[in-house]
Amino acid sequence: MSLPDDELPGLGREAELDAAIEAVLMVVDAPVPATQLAEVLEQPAARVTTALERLAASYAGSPDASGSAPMRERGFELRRTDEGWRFASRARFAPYVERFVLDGQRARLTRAALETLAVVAYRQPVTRARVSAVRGVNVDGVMRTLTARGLIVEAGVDGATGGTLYRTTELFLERLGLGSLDELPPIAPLLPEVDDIDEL
Amino acid sequence: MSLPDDELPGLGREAELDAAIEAVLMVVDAPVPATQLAEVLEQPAARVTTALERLAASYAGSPDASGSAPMRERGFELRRTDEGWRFASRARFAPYVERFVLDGQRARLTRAALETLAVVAYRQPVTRARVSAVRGVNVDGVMRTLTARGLIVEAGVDGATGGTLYRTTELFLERLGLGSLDELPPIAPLLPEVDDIDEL
Amino acid sequence: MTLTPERTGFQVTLHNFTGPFDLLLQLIGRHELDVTEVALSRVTDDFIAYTAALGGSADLEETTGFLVVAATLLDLKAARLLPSAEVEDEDDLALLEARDVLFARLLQYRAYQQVAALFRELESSARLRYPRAVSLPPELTELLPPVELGVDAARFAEIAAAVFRPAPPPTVGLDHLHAPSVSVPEQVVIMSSRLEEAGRLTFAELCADCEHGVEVVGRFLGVLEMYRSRQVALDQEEAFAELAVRWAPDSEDRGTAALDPGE
Repeated sequence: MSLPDDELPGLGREAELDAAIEAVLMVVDAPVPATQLAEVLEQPAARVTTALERLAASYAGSPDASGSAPMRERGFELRRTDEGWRFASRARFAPYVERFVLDGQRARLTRAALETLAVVAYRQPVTRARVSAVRGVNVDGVMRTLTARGLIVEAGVDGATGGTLYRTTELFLERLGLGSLDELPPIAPLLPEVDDIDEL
Repeated sequence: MSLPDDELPGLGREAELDAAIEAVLMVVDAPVPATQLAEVLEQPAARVTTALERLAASYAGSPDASGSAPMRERGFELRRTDEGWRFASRARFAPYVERFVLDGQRARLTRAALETLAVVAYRQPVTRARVSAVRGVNVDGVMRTLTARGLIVEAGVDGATGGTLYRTTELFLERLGLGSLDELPPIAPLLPEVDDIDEL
Repeated sequence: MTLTPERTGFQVTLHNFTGPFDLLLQLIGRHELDVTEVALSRVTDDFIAYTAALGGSADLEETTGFLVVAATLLDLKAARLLPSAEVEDEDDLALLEARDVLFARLLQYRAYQQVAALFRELESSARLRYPRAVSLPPELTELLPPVELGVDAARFAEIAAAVFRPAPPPTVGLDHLHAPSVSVPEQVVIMSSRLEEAGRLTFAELCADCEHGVEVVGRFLGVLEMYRSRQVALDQEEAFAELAVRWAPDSEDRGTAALDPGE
């Protein structure tokens, strides 16, 4: 697995380091942490992070630190997430990109589905009867659809009522672009605490 | 599938056309023919081919036709094959790329990969969206890995959703020590409380 | 507003609504009323008209949902048309409670509706950037060591079962089969004897032995009953403070609780 040193292009110059990072990121299937890149490239992590930031800025059309002429804004960007860095298409070209990547099934969620999803998200784990009480309508069909699409899953049984409990999935978070449930926007502060009302 | 025209960025300027091509090629997981790009971008094929050649030259460090300052050589290149165009790592950085690929690689499948494989095995032929719904997570990356490792293959298109179907391969059976799919142990006895796994 | 003798016929001018709360919110919005104000009697007629128009098109359960809300609205409207009286009898209290529950549910529904709109925005912006997610090129795939599953067929089947099984393993709750039926007079008897002995107990103390929510509700209704029949006096320092119940049979002492629900 180890390669003879003489095969490795030297990465002393910034342009070469940048290019090496680009080459590696081009084959990755998931975000790559800067530390992992640093290890593979045998460079200090700080230097790699600086390079990643320089690259990200240059794709956005900013002049790079070397003072050379600014590049035009590219159709891709270098995105940093909690898990690491990876290439992504630039948001404003989404309409074109979607014509390629949509696998025949990216129906938008209906309003009823979104509202039901909202109740599950903030009250989880929650029974269907509870969701139904909040929305004032029967939600059986919508809950089945959300389950079939992997946005909610069963999560045990409510001790008191025997009803099946539901919670949201990772797919739900991804669909909304959230890292975790903690990032859910706070619900309107005037929401009364109506747990007890449901009992009456 | 058709989008309102006002959502589409105009591609009259060459820089915009170039960026739109970059956005698409950065995301698509297969070489794209120039004609298909032209169709989706609603541009003449000749204009798109010119743009692709211009991009390829600019990544190689040549001054582009607009006469602006030459970009440095990038770590990626735009490669033209019989099937079309795609981004690839530049050859001279291959030692780093290979090291990176082998670095993260384990011979054994991860738990996530095994679970995904299990869903495909027992539900085949099955779409990625369906597998994703069962597992409640995005399985795109894992499905690509399983495909790359030769454990699953594409098996046509789902009539209802238009999604690509997947099935397991001979290699999968071989690795599990089975002669045929019929020898897969039934899982119904392991799921006494579930009447019909198709419902899940 | 013009009063015309003949009805002009019912016209559907609303967006699609899902359920009674949704309809009610839309009506309140159309009248530019605040949910938190007493807007309900003003939209009652509209609501009932829509419910009538729902007619045979909706299923029984759905129609019932609308009718429950319609009946509550009618009650509230009727109450507002009558000269305001002392709130004394149980019907008035029930009506106030019904209004509060309806308001609470409406506010709750509206909050989730707002969140759903936010979800819509998040959903559309989250998907604008598509990550590069591509397969390894064949020349690199060839470098990988031969793949191993690391499990045998039996273990593989167990993994499959674990994925398909709804998690966690269901346990059947039986509590709901034995939900006690609670009689208010019974609760009054229990509480009377305790209060007679202790003189004064907080409501929490009175309910200390309750095992189910419905028993607490029964005791609360019992306390109201005893208050009405002048068996007890109620002390409460301020709203939401601890409620104390004093044994005070046939006395004029009504306690220090701010029980005027007209506020």
